[in-house]
Amino acid sequence: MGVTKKLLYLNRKAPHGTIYAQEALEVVLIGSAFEQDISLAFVDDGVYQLKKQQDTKATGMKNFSPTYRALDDYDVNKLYVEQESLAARGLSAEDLIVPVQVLSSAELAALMATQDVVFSF
Amino acid sequence: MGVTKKLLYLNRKAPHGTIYAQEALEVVLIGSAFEQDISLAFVDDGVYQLKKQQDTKATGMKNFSPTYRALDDYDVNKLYVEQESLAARGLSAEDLIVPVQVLSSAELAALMATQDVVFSF
Amino acid sequence: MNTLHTVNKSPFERNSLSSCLRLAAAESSILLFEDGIYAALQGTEFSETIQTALATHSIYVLVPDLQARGMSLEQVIAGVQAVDYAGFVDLTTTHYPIQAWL
Amino acid sequence: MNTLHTVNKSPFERNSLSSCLRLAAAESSILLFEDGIYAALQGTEFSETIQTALATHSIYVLVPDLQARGMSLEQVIAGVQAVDYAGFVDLTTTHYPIQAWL
Amino acid sequence: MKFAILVNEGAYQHQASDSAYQFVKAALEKGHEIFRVFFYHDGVYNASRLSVPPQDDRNINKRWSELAQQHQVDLVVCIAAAQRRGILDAAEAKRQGKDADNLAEGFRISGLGQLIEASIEAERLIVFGD
Amino acid sequence: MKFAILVNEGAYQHQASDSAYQFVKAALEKGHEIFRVFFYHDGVYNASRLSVPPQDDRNINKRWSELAQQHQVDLVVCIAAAQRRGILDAAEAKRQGKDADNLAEGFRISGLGQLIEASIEAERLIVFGD
Repeated sequence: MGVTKKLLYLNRKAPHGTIYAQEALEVVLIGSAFEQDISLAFVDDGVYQLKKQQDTKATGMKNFSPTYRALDDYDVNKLYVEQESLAARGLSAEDLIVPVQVLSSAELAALMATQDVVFSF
Repeated sequence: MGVTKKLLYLNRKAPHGTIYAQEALEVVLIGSAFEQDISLAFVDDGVYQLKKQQDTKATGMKNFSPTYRALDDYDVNKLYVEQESLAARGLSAEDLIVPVQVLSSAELAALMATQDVVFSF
Repeated sequence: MNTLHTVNKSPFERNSLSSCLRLAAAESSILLFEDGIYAALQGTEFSETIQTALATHSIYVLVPDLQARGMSLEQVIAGVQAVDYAGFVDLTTTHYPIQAWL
Repeated sequence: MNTLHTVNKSPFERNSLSSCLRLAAAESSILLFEDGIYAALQGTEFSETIQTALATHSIYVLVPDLQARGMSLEQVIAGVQAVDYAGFVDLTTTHYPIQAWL
Repeated sequence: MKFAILVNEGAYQHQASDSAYQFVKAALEKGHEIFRVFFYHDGVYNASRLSVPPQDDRNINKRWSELAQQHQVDLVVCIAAAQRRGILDAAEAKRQGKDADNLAEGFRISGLGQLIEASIEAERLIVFGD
Repeated sequence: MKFAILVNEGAYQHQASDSAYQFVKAALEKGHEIFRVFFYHDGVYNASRLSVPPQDDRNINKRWSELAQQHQVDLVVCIAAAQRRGILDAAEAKRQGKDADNLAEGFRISGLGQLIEASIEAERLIVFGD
């Protein structure tokens, strides 16, 4: 496996209502060991995955959101959030649990087009 | 079980992409034996369940749509379709595999409000 | 008794809330839970829809699902009422029937 | 090579097609399959969206999924190209990468 | 009040099973009766006794079994949906010629009539799904 | 061309598994190589050998097993997702102290690294889900 590929994780679903966000994060963590060029894109309800102050106690579910903070330790630091998705939901980068790069739809489209592999969950 | 209840089956999902339509129909068939007052409402993509000429052969999936024709034999004959849902999809009652009553949103809302039990799948 | 409609999906992802609002009889109530709570928040593209709906419906939001998603009661649209699971149960006893918009 | 976007959900039920169209680069292609085929049909509320998108994207529809749902090629919007599973495979070899809008 | 509950999705993938569990627990705490919880569609997966979730997460399947035991809640799994998806009790496994079964304690497998009956007998039917 | 396939949903509830199967079959018929099919999320349920669908319906789980046998396709089930959902092979069942296992022939259980590796090794990753 000499090649380095650009792997994009496309996150479009809200956390907790379904498990996709949580199990996607598990793939990202494992995938970080493969020394590829990893990016995460948060689009549509996917931006909710990064919302600060998630507290699942009263639902009995697992709060996996602090794990996003650990991504940097795994050298996963290209986190892109679509501006239009944030705006539609009345959110801004300050509402998010980790630092991200906010991109316009056009910028994100351009970035997506340069990828080798896109993981969708 | 001396009471007679009004049971409504609310069908809002397209067939084949998910199993809900097919397994909902199985409930309707079994439920018909209980001699309750049964209605079926087809709303949103649920109207696609009744589209004529479904042919699943090339997908390898099961074509359960002829079963809607058998409903009448089970004395299930209150089939309501929302006019707005049909119109949005460019469909009319002639496109459907069984005779139905087409209701406006307001009429359907009124009918729903009189039910005792609503099954959603 | 009036119907309780339950909506568990994000209004951004699915059409369940808009269909519910189109077909919910006046005076019926709506409970937003699971990903449905995103509809209950101020400052989103859907806030106005809920504000308008409050004129004809009682609308409730499930607080445990709000907290799980990092949202607080202060962010909820004025007029939307907060309930916990016990309150959810109470709503199902004071309404009839219960209609889920899956 | 251009991206192939795959959309498998009804545009009436979910936001996946509209998000795909918002974020698909010009010249990229879109395959409508499973419940996504409902977007490919004439005379619906979404027909105009697809007609507009045809100016910047090649759009394909999977015929087995069309037939399963009782729809025929005659009902498909002009310019949307028909493929079977073999054609789906061919599209994935002539495009890169493949991006699913789940 | 007497409740019937319908669960349409399996454990973990969707919140439906969690929401149903929290609802049932809250209803029982208020002194209500849960006439039956019926598991349909992928909901039948809630009834597997083979699941092994991570230690730091809830055990959804076991939680249902314990609830059934503690409160005598009738947990019914649709037989047709369960067969399709590989949820079998010992008798069913034998009848189908399968070499293993996986139904968890506290659940029983039965027909769709149990759902209809519950919806008629109970004063409210509450549906949890996707 | 060399393909990797990701299946995110179980058999029957969603068409994802059907679509993936038809895609894989068509690719093989065209002489392409399927490097691996990886089953994640509820996709792990495709690997149960206990399912008994109605006679007049396709047997999705068995169809995958047969494909693996006939074309030596590598069918890999994510271990973490499978444990959570009660899909176990004999070794895993023993390790977890479970009295039964349910993994179908032709599937093997392994880690998420197998998905990443497949996505790097293959020339295309195709994802099927909800």
